[in-house]
Amino acid sequence: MLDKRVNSLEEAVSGIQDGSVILIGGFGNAGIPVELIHALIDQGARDLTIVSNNAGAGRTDLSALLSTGRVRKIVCSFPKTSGSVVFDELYAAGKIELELVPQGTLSERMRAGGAGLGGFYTPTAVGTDLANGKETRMIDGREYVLEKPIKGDFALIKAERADRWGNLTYRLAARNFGPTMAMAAACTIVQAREIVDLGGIDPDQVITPGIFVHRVVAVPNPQPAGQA
Amino acid sequence: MLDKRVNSLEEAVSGIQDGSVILIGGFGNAGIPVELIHALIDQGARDLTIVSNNAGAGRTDLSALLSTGRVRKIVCSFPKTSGSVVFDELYAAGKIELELVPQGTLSERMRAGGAGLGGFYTPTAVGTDLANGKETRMIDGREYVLEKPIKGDFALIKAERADRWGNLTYRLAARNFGPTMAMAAACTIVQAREIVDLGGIDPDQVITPGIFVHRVVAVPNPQPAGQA
Amino acid sequence: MSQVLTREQVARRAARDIPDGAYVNLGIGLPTLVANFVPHDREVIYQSENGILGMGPAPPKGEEDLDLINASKHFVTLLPGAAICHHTDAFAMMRGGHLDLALLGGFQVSSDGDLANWSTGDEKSPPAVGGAMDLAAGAKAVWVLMEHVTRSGAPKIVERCTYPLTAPSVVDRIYTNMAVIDVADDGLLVREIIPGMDFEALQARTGARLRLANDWRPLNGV
Amino acid sequence: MSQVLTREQVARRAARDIPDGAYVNLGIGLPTLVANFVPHDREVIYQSENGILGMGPAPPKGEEDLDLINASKHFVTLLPGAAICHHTDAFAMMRGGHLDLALLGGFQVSSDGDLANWSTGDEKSPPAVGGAMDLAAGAKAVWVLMEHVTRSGAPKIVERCTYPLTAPSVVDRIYTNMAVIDVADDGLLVREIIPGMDFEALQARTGARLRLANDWRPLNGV
Repeated sequence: MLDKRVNSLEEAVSGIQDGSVILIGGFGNAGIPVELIHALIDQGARDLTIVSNNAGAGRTDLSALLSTGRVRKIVCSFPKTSGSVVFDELYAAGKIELELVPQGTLSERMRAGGAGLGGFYTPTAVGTDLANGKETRMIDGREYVLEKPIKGDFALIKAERADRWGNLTYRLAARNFGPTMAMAAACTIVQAREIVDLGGIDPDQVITPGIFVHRVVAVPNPQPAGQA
Repeated sequence: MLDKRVNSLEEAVSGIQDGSVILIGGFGNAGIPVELIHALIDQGARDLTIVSNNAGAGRTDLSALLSTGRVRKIVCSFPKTSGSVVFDELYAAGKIELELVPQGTLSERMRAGGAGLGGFYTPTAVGTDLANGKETRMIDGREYVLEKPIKGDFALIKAERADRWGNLTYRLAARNFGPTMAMAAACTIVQAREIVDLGGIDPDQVITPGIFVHRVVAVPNPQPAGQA
Repeated sequence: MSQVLTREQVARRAARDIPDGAYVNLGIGLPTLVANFVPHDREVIYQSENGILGMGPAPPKGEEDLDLINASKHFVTLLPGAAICHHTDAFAMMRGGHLDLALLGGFQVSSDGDLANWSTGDEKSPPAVGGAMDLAAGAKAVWVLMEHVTRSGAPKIVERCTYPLTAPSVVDRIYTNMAVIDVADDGLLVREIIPGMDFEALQARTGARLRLANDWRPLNGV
Repeated sequence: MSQVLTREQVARRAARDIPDGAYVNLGIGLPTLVANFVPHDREVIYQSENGILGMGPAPPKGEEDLDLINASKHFVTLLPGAAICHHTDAFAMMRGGHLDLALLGGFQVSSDGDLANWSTGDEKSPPAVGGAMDLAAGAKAVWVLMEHVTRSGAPKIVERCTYPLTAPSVVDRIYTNMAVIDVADDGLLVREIIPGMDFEALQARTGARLRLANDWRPLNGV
C-alpha cells in the first residue's frame, strides 16, 4: 500500500541531514509551512542551504530557523523586507551567505531541476549585475543568460488538502512556489490542513500530482507566518 | 469590457493568414478541436505549418485538413498510427514535410516559447538520430541537447468550460497539450463545450488563465475526432 | 509658477492611458496607486507575480484573507473571473510577453530606456530584486512612474544610469510629476509638460537631451 | 526440451518484480499486459504520458469515455486517487526521474544497455517516436520486455544495436521469453533461464556475451 501519511511533524522531518539543500515554500507570509519549519528547528539539522523567495519576517518560522545559526546559505529573490530583522542582522554580521536570484529565474531553475533539464536561456537579468560572470548567448537576435537547475534534497510545502498518495490542492495565493518546489526535491514533505480519502480530490482539480510528494502530515490549524 | 467570446466558428478562425504556424491540441482522438479544424478548412488558409502530437486518424478533422493539400509541414511526435491513412499517403508521395520531435521535447519547446525562454538543454534524444546536427553539451557530467522554442501564430484548443475572460478548464485526458499550446501562440482560439459567467469557474480550479486565450467559441456538442 | 503633480496626480494621469481590456502588472509603490484611478468603464485585469490574475481592491477591514496578498504583501481581493496559478506559470506570463503593460517605479531611466529600479548599489544593505527584472524584460510595454528629480534635485532621467540596471532598453514611457515622456527610437520625446513650466525648464531638470513633440500638450493632473 | 514463455508469461514474470507503491509507465505492446498480473496486494500507480497518474483497467464495454485513453490510445479508467495533468507536466515526471520504472518493448538491447525500440530504420514508412525517448532517458529504471530472438531467429540482445537508438545506456533489466538478464556495469548477467534450456543454448541465441549469475534460478512463467 502506498501511504505517504506520517503521524507527526517530528516524523515528517526525520532524516534531514546536515548540509542539506531545503526548498521552503511561501511568498510573503502566504503558504509558509510554519509548523514544518519549527519541526526542522527541533530536529536540529545544520549547515543548511535554504531556497525560499524571502528570508523571513518577524521572529517565527524562517526567521526562527535563521536565528539558530544553522543556515549557511540562503538562495532567494527578496531577502530584504520591512520585517526581515533576523536576516538583516545575520547578513550585516557576515554570518550568512546570500545568492540573489531574480524571482522568475529562481522559480524556473527549480522547475528545470524537477523536469530533468540541464539548464535554460532566459532574457531576465541580461545586461545587469545579476548576469555577471554568467554565460550569455544571442538566439534569434535576442540576448539570453544561461541558468542552471536547482534541486533540493528536501522541500517543505504547505498545502490545503492532501490524500495518502500525496495528491495536493492549495488555497489561493498560498499556492505560489509549492507545485514547483514539490517537483524539484528528492523528498517533498507537505503539511496539509486536511487529509482526505483517496478519491476525495477530483482528478481534474489536483494541482500537485502525488508522484512529486513523499510525506504528508496533517496540520489542521496552521499558525500564520511572520509573527513577532 | 474584455470579452473574448465570438459568435461563430467562422469568426473564431477569421484572419488566419497563409503561411501561419498553427498549434493544434489533442492526443489520439482526445482533446482534438474538431469543429475549429473544420472551420479552418472552410476558411481556406494554405501553406500552413501544423504542430500537433499526431498527424490525424481516419478522414475527418486533422486528416481532412491534410487532405486539402494546404499543410506544407507538420511538426509532431507520432505521425504514423494505425489510422493515419491520409498522412501516410501524403508522406509517401513526398507532399508533406515532417519534423519529428520526441513528445516531451515537443511539449517543452512550446512551453519555452510561451514562457519567453530562448532554449533549454534536455537529456531526451541524446545519442540518437533525432539529435543529429543539434548542439550538445555536458552539464554536471550528463550530456544534453539544446532545443529551441516553438511559437505558434495561432493555437486551436478544445476546452470543457470557459468564461468571457478566456479562463479555461478541461476534461480528463482531453487536457493534454491544451494549456501549453495556449501559452505558446500569439492568438489562441478555443472551442469550449460551455461558456459560463465570470466567476463560474473557481479561481483555484482554472487550468488555463485567460491571459493565454484570445477567442472563445461555444461548441456544446463536439463531434468525436478520427472518424472514417 | 509651475506646480508639480502629487503622487496621486501622476497615478491618475497614467491611469488614463491604460486601455480597456489590458493585462497589467503594477509595481510596488507609486504604480500601485494607479488602480484607484482607472476609469470605471474600462475592464483592466491586474496580475500579481505570486500567481493572481484578476486582482480586485483591498478588502474591507476585518475581511483580510491571509492567503490573498499581492506582490507588495498587501491584502487584496479577487474579482469574479480571477484565476490562481503557481509562481512558475505567473512568471511565464511575465517573461513570455503576455502582459500588455508593466507600470513600474524607477530610480533612474536612461535616454535609451534603460531602467534602474531595484538597487541603489548600497553595499551595506542586502540586495533584493524580486520580480523586477523578469517584469522589465518580459512585458509588452513598460511605463515608469517616478518623481522627475530626486529629493536633492538630481535628475532621475539620465543619459546613462549610474544605479545598477534592472534591464536595458525596456522603458516605453515615463510619467513624472513634471512631464510625460516617450522613449522613442531616436531619444526622449516630451508629450506633456505641467502648466507653467516651459521646455527649457524641464530640460534643465533632466539629465538627458529631450525633444518636444510637435503636438505636445499641457500635462493636466485631472 | 525447453518451452519458451508466452507473451503473457513474460508479462507475468515481470509483474512479480514490480514493488508495492511503485510509479510505473507501461510502454505500448507487451508491457501493457503487465498490469493484469501485478499481485493484488501491491498498490502500483500507473502513469500515462498524456497526463494521467493513477490509471485503472479498461472500462466495461459501453462505458468508454472518449476523454480517457492511454498512450496506446486504448480506453482506460481512473482509480480513486488519480490525478490529471497537462502534457508538459506529464513529461516533467518522465524526464525528471520521478517514475520508478518504465517497462518498455524493444527491438534490440545492447550489452551496454542501449535501447532501440522506436524505429527499424525503414525509410519508406514515416518515423514515429512518441514519448519513447523521454521515457527511456528519464525513468529511474528501465526494464525491457521482448522476445529473445526475432521471428527469423536473429538475436535481439546484441553487442551493438543496428537499429536507431532510443537512448544509450539506459536498460537495467531484460525480460525475454527465455531469460531474465540484468544489464550490469560489467555486462549482461543472466539471473534466470527457462527450464530445459542451458546457459550455452541461451548464449547461442544471444548476440552479446552473457555471464551466468552464481545464484541463477530457473525462470518460471507461473
